[in-house]
Amino acid sequence: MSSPHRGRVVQIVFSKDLRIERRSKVLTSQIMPFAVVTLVLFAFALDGDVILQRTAPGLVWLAMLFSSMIIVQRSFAVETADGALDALRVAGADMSAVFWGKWLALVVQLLVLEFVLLVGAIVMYGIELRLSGVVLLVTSSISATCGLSAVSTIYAGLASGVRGRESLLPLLVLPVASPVLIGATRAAEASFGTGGTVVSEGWPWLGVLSVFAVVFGFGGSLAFGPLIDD
Amino acid sequence: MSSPHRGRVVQIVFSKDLRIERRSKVLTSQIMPFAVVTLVLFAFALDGDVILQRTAPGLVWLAMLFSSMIIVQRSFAVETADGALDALRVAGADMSAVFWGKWLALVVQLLVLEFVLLVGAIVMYGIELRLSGVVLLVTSSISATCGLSAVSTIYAGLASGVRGRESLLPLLVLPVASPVLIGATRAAEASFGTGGTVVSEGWPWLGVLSVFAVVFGFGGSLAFGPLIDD
Amino acid sequence: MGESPAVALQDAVALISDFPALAGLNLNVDRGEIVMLTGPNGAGKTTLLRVCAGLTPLARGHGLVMGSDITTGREEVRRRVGMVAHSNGLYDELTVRENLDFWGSLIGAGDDEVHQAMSMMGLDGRLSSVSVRGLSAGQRRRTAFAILVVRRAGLWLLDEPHAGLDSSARDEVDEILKQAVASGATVMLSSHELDRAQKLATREVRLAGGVVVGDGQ
Amino acid sequence: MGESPAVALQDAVALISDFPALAGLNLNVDRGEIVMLTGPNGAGKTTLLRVCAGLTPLARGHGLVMGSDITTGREEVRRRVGMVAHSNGLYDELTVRENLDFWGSLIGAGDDEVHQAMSMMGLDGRLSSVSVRGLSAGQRRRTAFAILVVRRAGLWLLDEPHAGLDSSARDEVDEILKQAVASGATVMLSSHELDRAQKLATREVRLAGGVVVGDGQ
Amino acid sequence: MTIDTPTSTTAPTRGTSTPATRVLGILTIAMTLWLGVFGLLLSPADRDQGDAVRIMYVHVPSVWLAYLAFIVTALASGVHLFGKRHSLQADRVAGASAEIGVVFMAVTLVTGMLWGRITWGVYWQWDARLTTTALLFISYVGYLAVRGLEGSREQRARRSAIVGLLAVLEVPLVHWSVKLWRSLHQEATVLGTDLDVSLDGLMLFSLFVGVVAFTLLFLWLLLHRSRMLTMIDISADSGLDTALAQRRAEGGASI
Ligand code: HEM
Ligand SMILES: Nc1ncnc2c1ncn2[C@@H]1O[C@H](COP(=O)(O)OP(=O)(O)OP(=O)(O)O)[C@@H](O)[C@H]1O
Ligand SMILES: Nc1ncnc2c1ncn2[C@@H]1O[C@H](COP(=O)(O)OP(=O)(O)OP(=O)(O)O)[C@@H](O)[C@H]1O
Ligand SMILES: [Mg+2]
Ligand SMILES: [Mg+2]
Repeated sequence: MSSPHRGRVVQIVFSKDLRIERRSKVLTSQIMPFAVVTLVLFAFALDGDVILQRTAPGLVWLAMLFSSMIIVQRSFAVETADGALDALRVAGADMSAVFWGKWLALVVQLLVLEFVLLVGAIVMYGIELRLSGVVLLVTSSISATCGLSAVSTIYAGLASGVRGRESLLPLLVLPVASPVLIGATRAAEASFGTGGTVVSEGWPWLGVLSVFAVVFGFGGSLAFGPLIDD
Repeated sequence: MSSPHRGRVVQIVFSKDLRIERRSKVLTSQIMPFAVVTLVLFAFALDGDVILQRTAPGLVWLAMLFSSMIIVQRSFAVETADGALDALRVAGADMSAVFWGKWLALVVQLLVLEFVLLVGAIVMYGIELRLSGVVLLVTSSISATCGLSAVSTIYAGLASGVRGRESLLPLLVLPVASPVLIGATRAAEASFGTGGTVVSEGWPWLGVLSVFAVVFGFGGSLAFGPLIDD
Repeated sequence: MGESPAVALQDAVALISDFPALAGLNLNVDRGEIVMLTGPNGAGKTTLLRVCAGLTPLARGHGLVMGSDITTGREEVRRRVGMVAHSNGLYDELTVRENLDFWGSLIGAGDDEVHQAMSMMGLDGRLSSVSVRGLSAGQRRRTAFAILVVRRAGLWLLDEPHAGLDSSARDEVDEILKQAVASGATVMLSSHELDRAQKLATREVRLAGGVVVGDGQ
Repeated sequence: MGESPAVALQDAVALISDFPALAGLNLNVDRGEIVMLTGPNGAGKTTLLRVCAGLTPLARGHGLVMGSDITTGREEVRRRVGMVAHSNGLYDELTVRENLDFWGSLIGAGDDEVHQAMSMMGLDGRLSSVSVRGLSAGQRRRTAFAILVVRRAGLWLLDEPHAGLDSSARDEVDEILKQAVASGATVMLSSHELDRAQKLATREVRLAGGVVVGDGQ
Repeated sequence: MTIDTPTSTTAPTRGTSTPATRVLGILTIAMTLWLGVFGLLLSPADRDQGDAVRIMYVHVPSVWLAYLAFIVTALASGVHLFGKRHSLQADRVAGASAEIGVVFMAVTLVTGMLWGRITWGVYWQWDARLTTTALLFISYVGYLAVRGLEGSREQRARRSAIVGLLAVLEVPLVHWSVKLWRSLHQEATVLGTDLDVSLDGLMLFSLFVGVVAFTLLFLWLLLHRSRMLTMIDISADSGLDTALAQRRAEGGASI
């Protein structure tokens, strides 16, 4: 029997990850309440003055960073729990396809979370959104998510390998991920008009985020095999 | 052979947990960098204006809440990984002693983290601390940490084991823990003199926090056995 | 004999997330027996052992273990039983020695007992300071057994005790069990290695579909 | 025969976090053999099997598996081997059927092959829709085997294949292995159940301390 | 596993209603109508709130009944946990009461938000009471989730009883949140509007009617729901019987 072509493998891994998520409901019943309650608590800690709107974008993206780490760690814990990762290696699965599959699953989950967080923030913090801002917000969020997912997936790939490594990784990854955060935050601020910013200020950031996403996306798909396969 | 008295069990469990932490270094090399980077990123997101000092206490305690969740989940993952929790039950270990042991280990780890975070915030956000505030800060932080740890440990106990439970942990902990978060934040604000608050305003919060800690501490040591042991 | 049986289960029903792993099982085990549980995969052996250890509650029926009710008197039951399950209950981050010290001190065992148990299972020397994560499958199993030996239980519950152990360790385990029984303990073990277990056991109980379907010497 | 040996290791040294689990091991396995690996716990059997699967790299020495170098030609090696390790490589959250479908489609196997493998291991019927977490130890093992069967490998690497399986499943597995060899495959299995494995194997290789200490029919 | 003393009325064949509950139901409906009359027609509009004040007749009783429901849950949980028999009936009462409480709490939130939109101009604002209320609501959603976990009935009962006893501690927190934060927090909380409803006699009476109506409603629901839960458990038992038969059958032709 011939092993299936790459696209198929991506799709197999992707749907497997999403199915597992549907079963274990980590996102919907663990991370989301977590994120939402964070918004609530934060709102309360700074009870409803202007600060809230200033900080909203930063908060949302901080929550995104945490969540992406948790989700991706879980998505690799599932692989290592019963030695499935070794099985994948022995099965000779195309690792860069596996990377894209897991990446895609992560992107989807993060986008769902993001939608909830943004809506939550807009409603709870009383942010009014300018139509002109929406486009920027959506595009920048998506490309930021792609970049973040790529970094996280690489990170988790590394961490899932030899023990002891993982202790290093947050140190390596977080500095790398923070540009995404800052970029996404700035873009969101621009689209919200936070602190009198205008939408046009946001577009350059979108560029940065896209470049970042592309670089780490393809970097990841190349690096992933070697990483997993020490 | 006679099973050892409760105090001894507490000490055994406590030192076991800390030793495992020393080996796996989850706190020092995974959570701390995270927490610190959070502070940095926020400093970026609201590039160093006065808002920063307003938000600092809230931020620190939000980070604490996240971290306590991660640490406690890990500390129970260690128990369930190879069925050690079942072994503890079969060994007839005094569960309330186990609770205190794990609680204590969590408190110690959180206090370390807290120290780092507070120092970090004070340095990075340029908060100047009044001597009179220090006492309040320290006492309130400690009692808040005790309360937070108690709540987290109780519900992590409930969440350990059977599938689906773990996804509940934040949902259960966060609402209950939020008074701690709020109280600690307010106390910290008072001791920092954030927004022109005076230290005296902080003391009542210390009261609230202490009551909370005591209630959940003893509630936990009673509830833990039945929770673990079903 | 006058004293209560080691295990007495009546119409025991145990659910694992709504599935009746035990479906109204009846079993009596006298003190001093070595009962081997056999039966196809999924018959309910593990569940039965967990029930006897008070780990899995009964949904219906009654059970006495070492004279105390497994529903109401869990604490007493636990004080009397020791178990080696499919999982070994070890802390990966700790060394073999540290694991034994932990469990030993929890039970209140002395240092010498711990050391004796370790040498029994061939864990002294190099291995004692290896972190459990580094151990081979069989070495993990040996460690679990060393802990069990320290436990000095009245009722020994063993889930496939021989699995993963090499022949010398198997003989050692059998020896330990014989000694334990000689000193008044009772043993229940599940096994798929019939001929080996048969040499050891005084009685064979066959499970299938969550009930006893065969019982003989 | 003219074709390259299934396995050819020279002075193989494999480290597990600095410990030489294999310490300069030499081994040649011809196609069509059923080699059983024996030896005390910690001898290096699992490590050897992992090396042959290209999972554990060689720190020193050379190795050919199914004609390709295990250091440089990992991809080719993996295309030819199938393995059942101590761990089963299953996803707890998925059902038996879903697990088989996943691995099946990853390998490019057809639906019928999957179904056939499941019925071989007695996993059709009720179990097929049970989530793997709910399975008993042996049922998990059966699932792992079903996946291996679908794999149709040229070299089968089995780490204690019989452990946890009930007698009927053991016979089934032996049957499957015999057929595989008949159709040109090679089998390496580690085992502590000597007499059972001996019935099956054409050759017994004894390891100790990370090297071969005995080799015979 | 035995359903302890299910009353004859809880036999699955019969409904969950008894003459008593029917009377109760009729009373409830009557009081609710009466509340409508007083709340919407007879009671005057508020000086500065206008007709919006009428929301109060639903808003306030629903909160108080939610409180009551959660307290009942806690008490029943205590009975189960510390009682000799570890009564499962008590557990079912706890569960039923919590479910009703969550509904009432939701009503409070919705009515409150509507009222807020009218009087404050915004649906939500971050003062002590609103925040704590939201958190209280979340906690009991969590409680219900714990009840939904897999495991035997005893497990379910024990777990949820503990959660129920811990969660009820938040009720006083909500109730005194205003005072707490007034006294503790430097900035005056925005809750002014929340309280300066000057209640004249008729308003007060309408509110009273509301409370009575909601109390009756609560009792009525509680009786039905807890009997409902009993019946569910009973039918689950009969389901188990068939499952047991199948399982034993495996013995014959087992895998
Ligand atoms: C989302 C918005 C709101 C929520 C969540 C909410 C929640 C509550 C709660 C929990 C109580 C019970 C207090 C206690 O006795 O423990 C309460 C009482 C009350 N609320 Fe609201 N409320 C909201 C909006 C409003 C608004 C907009 C008004 C009127 C302007 C209002 C007027 C009252 C009054 C008059 C009471 C009874 C007096 C008292 O006990 O304080 N509420 N509300
Ligand atoms: N969630 C579930 N859904 C369906 N069946 C389940 C579930 N959980 C457990 N089971 C069944 O309960 C039984 C558990 O049996 P148990 O683990 O005691 O078997 P065993 O005799 O130990 O088998 P083995 O010899 O393989 O260890 C298995 O048949 C398993 O399929
Ligand atoms: N970090 C480590 N430190 C010390 N020794 C280690 C470490 N990691 C692995 N080892 C040793 O390497 C060997 C691994 O051998 P392996 O797992 O191949 O044994 P095996 O023959 O499969 O044994 P078994 O029959 O018990 O499965 C063991 O002796 C183990 O003690
Ligand atoms: Mg079993
Ligand atoms: Mg091995």
